Amino acid sequence: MAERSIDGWLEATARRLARTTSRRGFLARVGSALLGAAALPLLPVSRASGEEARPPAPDDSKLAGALGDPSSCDYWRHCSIDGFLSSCCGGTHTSCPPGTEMSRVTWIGTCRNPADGKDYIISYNDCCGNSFCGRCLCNRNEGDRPVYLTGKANDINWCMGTKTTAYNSTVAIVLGVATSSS
Amino acid sequence: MAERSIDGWLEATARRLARTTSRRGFLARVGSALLGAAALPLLPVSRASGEEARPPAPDDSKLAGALGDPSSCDYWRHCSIDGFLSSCCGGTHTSCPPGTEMSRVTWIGTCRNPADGKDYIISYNDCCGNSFCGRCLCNRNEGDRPVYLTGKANDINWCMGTKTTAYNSTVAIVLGVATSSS
Amino acid sequence: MRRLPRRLALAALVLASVGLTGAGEVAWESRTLPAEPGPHWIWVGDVLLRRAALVDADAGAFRGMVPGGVGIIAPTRSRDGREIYLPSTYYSRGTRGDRTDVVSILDATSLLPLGEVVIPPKRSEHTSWVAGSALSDDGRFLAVFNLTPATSLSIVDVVERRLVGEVDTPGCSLVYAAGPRRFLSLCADGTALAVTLDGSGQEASKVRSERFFDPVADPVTEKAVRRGDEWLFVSFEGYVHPVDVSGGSLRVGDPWSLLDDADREGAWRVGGMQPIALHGPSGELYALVHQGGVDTHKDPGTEVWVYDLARRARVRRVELRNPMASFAADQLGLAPGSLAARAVVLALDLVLPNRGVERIAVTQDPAPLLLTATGFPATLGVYDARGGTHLRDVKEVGIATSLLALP
Amino acid sequence: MRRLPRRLALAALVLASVGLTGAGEVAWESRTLPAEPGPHWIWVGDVLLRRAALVDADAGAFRGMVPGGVGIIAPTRSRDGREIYLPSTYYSRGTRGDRTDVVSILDATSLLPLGEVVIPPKRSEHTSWVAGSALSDDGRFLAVFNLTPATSLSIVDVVERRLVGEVDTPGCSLVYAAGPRRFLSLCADGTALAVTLDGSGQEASKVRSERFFDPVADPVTEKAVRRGDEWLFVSFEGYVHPVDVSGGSLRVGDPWSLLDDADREGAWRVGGMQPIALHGPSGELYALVHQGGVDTHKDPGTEVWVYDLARRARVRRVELRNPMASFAADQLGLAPGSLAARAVVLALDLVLPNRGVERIAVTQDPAPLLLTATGFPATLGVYDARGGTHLRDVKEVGIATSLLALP
Repeated sequence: MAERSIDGWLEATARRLARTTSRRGFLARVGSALLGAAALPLLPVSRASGEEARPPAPDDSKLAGALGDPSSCDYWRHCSIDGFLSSCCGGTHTSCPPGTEMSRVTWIGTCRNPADGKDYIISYNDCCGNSFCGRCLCNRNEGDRPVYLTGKANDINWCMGTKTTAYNSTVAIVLGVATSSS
Repeated sequence: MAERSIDGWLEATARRLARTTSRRGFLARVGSALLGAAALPLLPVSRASGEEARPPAPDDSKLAGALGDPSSCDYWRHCSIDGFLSSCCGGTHTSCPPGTEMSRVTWIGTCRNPADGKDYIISYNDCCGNSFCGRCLCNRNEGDRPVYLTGKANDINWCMGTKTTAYNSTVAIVLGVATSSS
Repeated sequence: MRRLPRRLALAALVLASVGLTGAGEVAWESRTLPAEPGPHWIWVGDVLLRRAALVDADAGAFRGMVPGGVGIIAPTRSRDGREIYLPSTYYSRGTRGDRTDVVSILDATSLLPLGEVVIPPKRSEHTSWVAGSALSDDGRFLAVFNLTPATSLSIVDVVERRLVGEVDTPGCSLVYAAGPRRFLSLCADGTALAVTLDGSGQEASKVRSERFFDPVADPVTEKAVRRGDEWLFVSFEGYVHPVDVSGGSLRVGDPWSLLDDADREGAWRVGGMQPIALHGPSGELYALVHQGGVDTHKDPGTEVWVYDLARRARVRRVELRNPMASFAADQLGLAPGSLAARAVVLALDLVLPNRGVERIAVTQDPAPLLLTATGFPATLGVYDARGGTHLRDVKEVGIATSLLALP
Repeated sequence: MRRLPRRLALAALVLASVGLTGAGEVAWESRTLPAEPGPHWIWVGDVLLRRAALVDADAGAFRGMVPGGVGIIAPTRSRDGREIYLPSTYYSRGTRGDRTDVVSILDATSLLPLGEVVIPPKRSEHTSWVAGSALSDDGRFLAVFNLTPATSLSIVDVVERRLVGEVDTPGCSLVYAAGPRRFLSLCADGTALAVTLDGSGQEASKVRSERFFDPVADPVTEKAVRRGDEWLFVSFEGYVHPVDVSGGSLRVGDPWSLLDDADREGAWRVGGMQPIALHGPSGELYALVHQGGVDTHKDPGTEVWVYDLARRARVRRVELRNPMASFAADQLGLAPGSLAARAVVLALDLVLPNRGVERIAVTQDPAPLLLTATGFPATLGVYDARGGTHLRDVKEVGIATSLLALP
């Protein structure tokens, strides 16, 4: 229920921004950036104090084979990805390849880490401004929603607010532990 | 020998045009068009009077299988082609597909027709101004010469003097019988 | 130098005249298409070749192609059939530089450009490309869906060839034709929004439907089909939600299920990038299905199930062949029908799982074809839509197929 | 309305700050490359993806890529290693509209654009793309070969980042670096033309070599290699024609043959799109060969023959594997090493003729790799250049490979 109410808040924000920013190129871009920033923290991420403040990403070395391999489609963080894996394209699963720019606006997935059994909030940022990478195409759709549920739709070219919207590849960043399971 | 002397004349023309047209966009295009027109007739094509005046293209129906099939790479006219066959792309072997423009500037091959045993001068005109066709890629190199022997080089994108140089596909047009064999 | 142009002009005359006698059989004019597209023709978009190819599924041949830009393109035919509208996006330096979005207007028989209308550089790019743009039923206005992620529609007057404005659709996305000058969008709260334009293309009114689906529990996909005044939206769980757009308000019909208990028992599910197609004349709905769990709503399908919309009952099942086996043999350059080709196809059929196809389309004639496509590698299968028999595969259809669209 | 910007700005601050705490592990900055490229890195151009990918042949991994435009692209590294120059062609509407040719200047570590120089919109497009552009030995001037079919060179000052002029090369084509400020072209009459520039990039002098090959009987291909001051041009019939560019005039050396009588008896022939490569340190020449008749000068090769330039003698033969079998298994998504994959590879190896590869390259380190590429489908094979053993195939290298170029 908490998750849905926050979704509702996000959608309200999106709609408000949409109304106020359409037909204004620059403001629309600001709006995109805002939504991007907004999409990151305003989710059910654990924010307890102390060492919990920035929940560390779990240790992949505890995972055998593809589950712990960022260049594999079966990597645990890729449960809702749709695109070429940045780590096959000159980047890593948390950084974009040379010659690209990471989009601030993203879609969000929730993936369970098989090692600690916890659910993590994953931000799938697109890497933009270059040709298609063309390697390690990976499409998994856990929690993927249609285009009109924008923040959860992995079918969208999320290269927004970047210098160009040309799509190259995608990263998978741990934002934190999903409170629903912690 | 006749062929070589005429080639020499063509190359001289090309050089003259080159000298006079470089650095002048419009004239350069005229030059291309000229070379295109020039490339067609100024070859050892039989020009006897009477019914010989326009030597008809030989009858493909006399040829069995691929040799007589314009959509096959083995079609007899394709002995020096390098590109996508127009007849696989919405055109025919003598006309370009819809949405393209035929280049006047061409390269020239000499192919023997297996039915009448005669050598024919073939003009390979590129179809331009659209995306790659991507079908029936065919590269045969009888008589193909390097780029510096321009008129006989099939490696060159011959979309010149057209609205755009974007390459789509290629036709194979019979210009006439090669005198060397008639 | 001053004499140069004259010399060139003179030479041009001489050479050109000789040239023509020399080239008796050449057709300088490119081929043109008939005023009416063939009943079994289909547009096949390609993301990498940046074009849509017009494919004759009977002959397995191309009839022509239209080039596009970055992203995926969907040609839309004018109501009078004379023009093709093509929303597309270009960068001044390929994937960098300045972005320009346009609606290209092409002649439907020559496929050459007639003009273009520049639109705001923010048209949506989404993988299915379904419902990215729509032409009003009166043929006057083309609406292009924008996503920045702020949502709106760019409205183009295709008769006057100009941008007439932009309509905000806050909280609502995508665009479907829904009347003479009306467009439909799907909203995040489970409703639909209808925007009606006035004669000049300006927003005249907006109406919202009642909430007709649950966006959290079982959202409908954007891959809808229209029959007359009714749009049919299919949910992740296989429920059909009808929306009647004939009246001033939007009338929502009772949902019905494409899957019965046995189907759900067998984990059958509708899925793909273009999983739904309609044969209007017979009122038959085609659904691409596979066996899979939750979140497989975009997985390819191995069967196509056919429904009689009048009876809301399944009338046929079509099993699809593995498209990869013949594709591989073809791409490896093995002569079709040759021993080697047959050997490879056999070997591959044995070892390859049938991953199915992602997109289907059905032609609208009395003897319809069912067309099945995979994205990458790109394949196009042709089936008898009624008998379900596989007729042929269209070779070399492209590199990375985007949208299937009827011409 | 006037209060809107302030509200947004305020929100921006709040949200951004919260946002950063949320995204601890994200690296907003894209990866950058080391100042020195790895010894086993190679650029692999792609006509359809319109990019050149920087491939690490040891890891079989990509290190980055640079996007290009219409036609084929060849990245050239500045002499100080800090910049990459990329001649490319763009249309304002993809394949239509206005054409713009530029030399893009990219940062060699970030691969991001630093600037560009607009050049005359007539750069040559030829399939091999070999000798389409060249950087002068002093690193100051980039020459781009134009073909309309009138031939010329566009001269770009890469330090001042401006077009300094155009040099006509009547009857001569292509461009090779041949001195501090000198470029070489091949001429239709069997000679070579050397154009020397002055300090400002203007034409200072032109010298013509003596006729060193017969353009009708046995032309040399444009696929040449350079060792020091000597360019080695190989003819259709396999004769090496050396051209020394060190002096004021061009010194032509005696031709020698890559093929002995037995080889010719066996119809062995040099062929392909990039059939010649050089390992400078050892002075070894690599030639891609196949068995075929006249006019097969562009056919793919099944073996690579290695020559000691000092002795003008063949020292090794490397048999190449059939690149298609493993490619097919890979593309069909069969797990590498899996039973299915091995079965398919076996089956294909049985039925598929080895059509060979079209391009080769050799790295310049003491433990060089031999890289072998097919165009379409695109494959990249990696061999130990000395031992000749096949080390690996780089998967998913692209769609349609154009040029192989050392970084």
